[in-house]
Amino acid sequence: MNLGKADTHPAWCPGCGNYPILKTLDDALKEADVDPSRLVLVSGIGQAAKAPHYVDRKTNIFNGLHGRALPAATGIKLANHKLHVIITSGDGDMYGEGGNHFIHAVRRNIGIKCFVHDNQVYGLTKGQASPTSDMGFVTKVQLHGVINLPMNPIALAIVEGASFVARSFSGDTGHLKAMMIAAIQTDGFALLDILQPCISFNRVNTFKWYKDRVRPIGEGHDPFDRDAALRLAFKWGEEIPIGIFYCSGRPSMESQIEVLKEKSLVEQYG
Amino acid sequence: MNLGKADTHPAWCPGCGNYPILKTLDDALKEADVDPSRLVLVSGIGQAAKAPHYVDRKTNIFNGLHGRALPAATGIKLANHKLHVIITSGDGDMYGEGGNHFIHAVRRNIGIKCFVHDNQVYGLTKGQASPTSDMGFVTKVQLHGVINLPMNPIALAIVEGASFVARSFSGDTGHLKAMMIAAIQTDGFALLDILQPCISFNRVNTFKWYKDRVRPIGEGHDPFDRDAALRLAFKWGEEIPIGIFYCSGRPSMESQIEVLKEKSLVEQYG
Amino acid sequence: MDINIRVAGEAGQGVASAGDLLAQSLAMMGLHVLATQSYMSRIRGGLNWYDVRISDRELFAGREKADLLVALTDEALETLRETVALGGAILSESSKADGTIHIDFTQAAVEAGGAKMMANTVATGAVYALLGYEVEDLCRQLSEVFKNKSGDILAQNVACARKGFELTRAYRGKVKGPAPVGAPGALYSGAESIALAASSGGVKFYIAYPMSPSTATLNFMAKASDRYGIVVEQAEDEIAAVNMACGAAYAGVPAMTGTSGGGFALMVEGLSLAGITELPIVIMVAQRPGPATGLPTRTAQGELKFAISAGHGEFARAIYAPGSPQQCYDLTRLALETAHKYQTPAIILTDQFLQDLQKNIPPLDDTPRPINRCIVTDAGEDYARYAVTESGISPRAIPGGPAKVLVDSDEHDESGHITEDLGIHLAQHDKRMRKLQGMTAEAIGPELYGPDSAEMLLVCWGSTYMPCREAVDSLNASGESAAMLHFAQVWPINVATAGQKLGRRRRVICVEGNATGQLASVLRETGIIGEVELLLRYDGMPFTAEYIVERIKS
Amino acid sequence: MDINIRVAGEAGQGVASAGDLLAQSLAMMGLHVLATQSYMSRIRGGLNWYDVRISDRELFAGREKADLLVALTDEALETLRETVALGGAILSESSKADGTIHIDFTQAAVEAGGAKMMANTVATGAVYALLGYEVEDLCRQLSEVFKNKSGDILAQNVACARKGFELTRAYRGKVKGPAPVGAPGALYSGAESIALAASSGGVKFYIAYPMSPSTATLNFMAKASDRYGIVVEQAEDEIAAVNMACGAAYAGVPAMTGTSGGGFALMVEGLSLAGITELPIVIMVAQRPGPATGLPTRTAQGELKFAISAGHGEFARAIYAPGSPQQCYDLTRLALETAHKYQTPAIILTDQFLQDLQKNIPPLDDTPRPINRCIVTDAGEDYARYAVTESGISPRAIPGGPAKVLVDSDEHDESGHITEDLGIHLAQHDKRMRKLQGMTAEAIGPELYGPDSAEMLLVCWGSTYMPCREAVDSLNASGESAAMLHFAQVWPINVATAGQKLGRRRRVICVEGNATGQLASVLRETGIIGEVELLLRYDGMPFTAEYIVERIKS
Ligand SMILES: Cc1ncc(C[n+]2csc(CCOP(=O)(O)OP(=O)(O)O)c2C)c(N)n1
Ligand SMILES: Cc1ncc(C[n+]2csc(CCOP(=O)(O)OP(=O)(O)O)c2C)c(N)n1
Ligand code: SF4
Ligand code: SF4
Ligand SMILES: [Mg+2]
Ligand SMILES: [Mg+2]
Repeated sequence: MNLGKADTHPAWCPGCGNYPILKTLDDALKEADVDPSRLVLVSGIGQAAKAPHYVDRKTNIFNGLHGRALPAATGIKLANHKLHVIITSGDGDMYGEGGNHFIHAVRRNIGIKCFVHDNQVYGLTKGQASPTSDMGFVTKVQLHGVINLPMNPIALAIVEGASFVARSFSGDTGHLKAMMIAAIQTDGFALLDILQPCISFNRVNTFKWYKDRVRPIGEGHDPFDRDAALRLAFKWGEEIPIGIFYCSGRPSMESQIEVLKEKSLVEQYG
Repeated sequence: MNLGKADTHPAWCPGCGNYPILKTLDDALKEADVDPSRLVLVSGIGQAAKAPHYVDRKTNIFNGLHGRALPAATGIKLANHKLHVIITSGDGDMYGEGGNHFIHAVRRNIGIKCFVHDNQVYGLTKGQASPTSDMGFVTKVQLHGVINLPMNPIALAIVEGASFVARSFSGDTGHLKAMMIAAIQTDGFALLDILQPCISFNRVNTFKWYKDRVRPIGEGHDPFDRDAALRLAFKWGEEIPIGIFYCSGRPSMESQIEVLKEKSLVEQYG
Repeated sequence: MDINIRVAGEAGQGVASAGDLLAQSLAMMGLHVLATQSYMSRIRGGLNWYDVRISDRELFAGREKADLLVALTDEALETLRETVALGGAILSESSKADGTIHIDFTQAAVEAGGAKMMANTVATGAVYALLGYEVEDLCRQLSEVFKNKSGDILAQNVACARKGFELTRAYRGKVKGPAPVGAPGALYSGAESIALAASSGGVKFYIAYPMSPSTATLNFMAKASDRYGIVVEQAEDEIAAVNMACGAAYAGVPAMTGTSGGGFALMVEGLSLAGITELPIVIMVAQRPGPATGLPTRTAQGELKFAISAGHGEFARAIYAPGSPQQCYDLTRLALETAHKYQTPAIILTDQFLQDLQKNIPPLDDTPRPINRCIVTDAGEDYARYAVTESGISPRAIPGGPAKVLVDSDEHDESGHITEDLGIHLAQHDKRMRKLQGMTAEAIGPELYGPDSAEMLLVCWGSTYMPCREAVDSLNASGESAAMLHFAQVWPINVATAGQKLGRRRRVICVEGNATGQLASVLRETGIIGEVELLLRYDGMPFTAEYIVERIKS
Repeated sequence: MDINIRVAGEAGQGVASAGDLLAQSLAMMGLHVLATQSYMSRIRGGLNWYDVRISDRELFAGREKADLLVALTDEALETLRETVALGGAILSESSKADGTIHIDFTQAAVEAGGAKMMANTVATGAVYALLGYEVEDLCRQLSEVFKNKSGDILAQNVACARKGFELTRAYRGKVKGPAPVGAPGALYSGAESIALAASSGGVKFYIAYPMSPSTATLNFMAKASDRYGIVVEQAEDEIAAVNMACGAAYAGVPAMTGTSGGGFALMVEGLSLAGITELPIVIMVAQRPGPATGLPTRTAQGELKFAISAGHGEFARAIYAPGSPQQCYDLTRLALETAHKYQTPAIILTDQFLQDLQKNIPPLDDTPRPINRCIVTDAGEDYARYAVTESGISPRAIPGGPAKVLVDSDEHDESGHITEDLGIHLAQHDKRMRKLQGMTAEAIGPELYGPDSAEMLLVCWGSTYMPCREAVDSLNASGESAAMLHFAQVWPINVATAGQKLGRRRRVICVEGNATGQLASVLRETGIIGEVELLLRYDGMPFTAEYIVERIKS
């Protein structure tokens, strides 16, 4: 049965926070002058994970398994570290199913830019709690509300030494674009956690909820100060900081591998 | 071929740091008056993971898959939360293969006591780097030395909100026993990372290396102060703090589940 | 008499609630109802549809064609118009299309004083008019559905239903529905039937990671959790789920998990764990088309051979493949019982078609009737978990009492302690494998439907039961001589019983929802059949009787 | 002439280095050598042994019995004494045992000016004396082994070897070794042969998580990495490993991973990913006894059916099962080629026995000879990754050039974009499955060894090649009429070719290292054989010719 051709037109709900993220990604890639031929967009499975199919300028895509965007991206980056490798995926994908890869990609500090559309819910599977869901969040599975402490991916990325750790908000595209470009320009692993309203399944953390709370991190913050970064990372509630929390200054994994000093593996083939 | 009966006699190398940990576990269980009938020792696979077979007083054992001690223990604890559930396993088991479960068990704050024999190496598989291996550590696989930042399990457990986060050393059995008992008496998730020399495969972090460095955390430290705990958690090198880093004061998962308010699931059966 | 109503529109337009409302109200009236769902992997937009088939005799499957199409969008109309049967009618929101009955559902909803999104209720009213039924029957069901909502919402919906009915009065009875026959009033989906058997059967721990089409069962388990005293937890991943299930089973409560192919792939190491530690866990695998993510919301029967061979090393497992909601209930209970009797994993193979399918059947027993866990309670200090026995089944104690219970994923001796002794390994391995003898002897044989003497035999498993059964009736009605052999248990297979029922036929056709004929392979492997014809469908849609009959005749 | 030397002692005593030293020096002398290892899952203590079998004709397998046992501990003596062949000799550290040649290896080492742990070198000197060889040949090999160590270490070892030789001079030639015949000088293990084929064949990315008995290959790859320019990385888990391999393959370099059954279980979802994204990855699965952790350091052939059916959904894969180090080399290269030609995963099934086994063969080619990746380099902007073709193979480009390469674990259209269109799904699914036709046509047929007309046929796969081959020789020598049919490729199977070689035999016996006869099942399923005899061994030890012959005759 012909149910319409391939989906290069977003299959997202009207009003979803993924739209401005997609648009901003397009803009950031252009502004950072990323050649689509030398870019691979990697994702797992989920609503956010469909984003690579929708970008403006056709590029390379690896839309892998749920939770496995990071290892796929790692393989790509190690095989051809001269490519830009950007992940755009969901919170469940990255912090739930993919949690172990997240820890270890950060430790490796591999030069992957990881944009997490954090809607604090599992969108595609219709609204279960995600690792970042707030306590008390009620779903069809968590009937009495979530009792786990929400995962703190920002703090985790800081303590395990990522090159770049930031948060932004889909509702502030100017800020978001700046963060994306800064991440793209980082050597090493970059985490950009993006607050993203899900209008269908998250009736708590709405656009307004985020809008009322997000506060750009002040000029005074030194992102090389880990202690300060961590203190900021625990702010969640009436005020939610957005901006660059932390920069570790560590060299990227690929820059430390002898075999990759001159040419990429792909260039060395044959 | 008869290669000897079941191994209830330790199959560890003479001089291995696992011996004092085992002995101290025996002592701590006695001193904390843990009834072996109401105890389950859980482990994964590795040298450390064999420990449950060797304890002094026969008890219940679930020696599961490599990396999966935590989910098995979680299932046990939720099915019968009136049992003591103690994990005794290795660093590779808990932080490598089992990393995702570690994050989420901490978030759940389920009442499992997790004793990690941290020898900074994969012992049973003959000496590859583990997630906690120091940078530069040379092995048959990491021929040019480890380039990843060692994982910081203490910091991870702190930022994700464990009830109890501590470190001890197999060479200081008095300290170790105190930590074990404190962990056992905690409500909620307890991480006890135990520095353990591996005489066969870790020629860097030897008994002497640890002995020269470990320093009990001072009286002045307030384990409810997360910032202070984190500052301590990053001390590694000339001085390595041992003791209780952090207590979150969060209630355990099982205490928050309505169905478990009165009886355990097992008691409710039938 | 047999009418198929197809409600179609975008995700988020209330296709499913309109379908549910129709299915429930028509069932309540005493009609035989069979409802199936087709939807895309998205939350809004796209094209979903919901078929409600009604009849005065029992129904088993869906149909390719619709007698009445309700198109809530232009796309629905364009794509599905060709599926309308000769003499059928189309109710359409679009005014542009010829040959359809045009109703502006949305406008009508507003005119009736309701919200725009009540357009779907307007549509149900119109359907009632076309079928020639009384709108009061629909309104009664609305009262049921909205009984916990504010009175306003109910009143608005009733007004919308009436409005739809009024607007279509001119076409009253155009697609005449069958007369009610007092069919049983309760609709059950496969997903719910499994959850009902699990919760009433004593599952105390249900652990899963969301994955279509298994999630519906997870939702039902959550809903049942307070009543039955079940801990329902969302795992961080499927590996955690299966290992938690093992832990809970060890501690003494029936434990279950549910997933789809991709999640099951991640559970395979844990399956082996249950095999060697001899723990009774039940895994529901709700199939969908692969490989990998494939088509997440469609149906398939692609995991038979995978389920049979999944896991490293060799161990006993039982695999059930229910063919209807009733079988979902019965076999889930049996899976729990077999897992506990034999202390080994059991798998339930279902699929999207059966998970979502609803059928009215006599009420399933929801009273708590916990299965026998087959545990010993009098074991003492000298207890050995893995005592070598002739049946392969060792007396099983649970921790907490005087008997210490030791289990190990390494090879172990009778006490459960790790061993590297090769003689002990052999004894334990043989002990574990011996369970297969009892399991095979007890395996439920395939069900033969249709005349014993039939020349043509449709061999199938799992959800294909329903369309095959209807195909057999239809073939026989058209003068063929056909029967069906359905395997509700696909592993282990009792070769003797199965072979006997197979008999000697002129044509043997395996009807399966995969591209390679997996049951045919398994039956060949076990020596039951040789070469057979394959009738395979793997486009993501479920079989229907029409589809099978047409393929057989062409 | 055929002598089996068994060196046994605790882990950590240098059993393996003594064995290696003997194997290498005896091979260097021009003897045919076959070395196998048996060890426990511990680093110190327990009981390990190392067999070095030597002969003046080519050897293929180990032997149950030893002609010369070197017992470094009492336990070794007690346990293995019964394995000494009639007329054999025992060299023993223990003075308590009768009927053995007692040497205090440790004391002798110290007396010779060496360290205590050089006891094993003393033992090798004694072995040389008993075999009637010259100690100089042993010393030459010592110079080779210790060439990078300080001169002292070498001198001490040489002194120890001489000391052992001297102390046993009285027994010179008691277990007379065969005369050298100029056998090829290079010893290769299965593990190394696979690594050599992989590194010379162009694998640029080897990713693994340590797991016995696959780790030896990982170590060899690490060793080869600088020379060949390979990134060898340790993954955080096996799921990461397989997904990283997919990523690297996508980016354009041959990528490989290695594991054992438990790790493979975790890779199964990723296997499906490679199936639908059509990525050429190679997975080495080194089998050991399961289920679950089982016996980590023993051997088994338990993963055949699992490997064939692993993964949800249906897709093409090639599975090779080498039977010797030479086949390890050849088939690893072929696995890489097939994976790339057909853009689909290939699996190499090996096992502990073959991983550790060493045999001297003509030198394997270690010059870099990268395989053809079968990529297109002229694709432009309009490139579509999944163009539908008759062969099922779509032209494959890699990212970095003008052609954009889109891959998706969801069903996708020709361009690689996600789709839910059922027609496109069918076209893509059929395209992927069509590859199996070419793969089947090209599949290497089973090798028939022995007379064409043999009445008895031993059917086997993988490492059982070697003992079966010897068993055939031995059976024929004893007046039977036997041949062997060995499957080096176990999936897909070319039914016609295989059936032809099978012919009509009086007795067909499947010889397999598992408890259920998995190859027999597969051959039944594919219609090649019917009921056959099974000769199974699953105690964790490898087959030997003696074992097979004895079981056949009894
Ligand atoms: C192994 C596996 N488990 C489960 C799923 C089902 N699944 C698909 S998307 C998803 C969650 C998506 O949540 P998130 O990553 O937060 O993305 P969102 O839809 O919210 O953008 C799940 C559980 C799957 N595809 N594969
Ligand atoms: C799925 C799986 N992968 C790999 C292994 C092999 N394995 C056994 S123990 C081990 C590492 C053990 O390291 P650690 O947990 O640090 O324990 P240690 O031996 O150092 O005490 C590994 C990789 C396994 N058993 N299962
Ligand atoms: S379900 Fe939520 S995340 Fe998904 S498209 Fe809709 S609004 Fe966006
Ligand atoms: S290898 Fe290391 S960890 Fe294992 S027993 Fe020996 S010393 Fe202990
Ligand atoms: Mg999300
Ligand atoms: Mg360790």
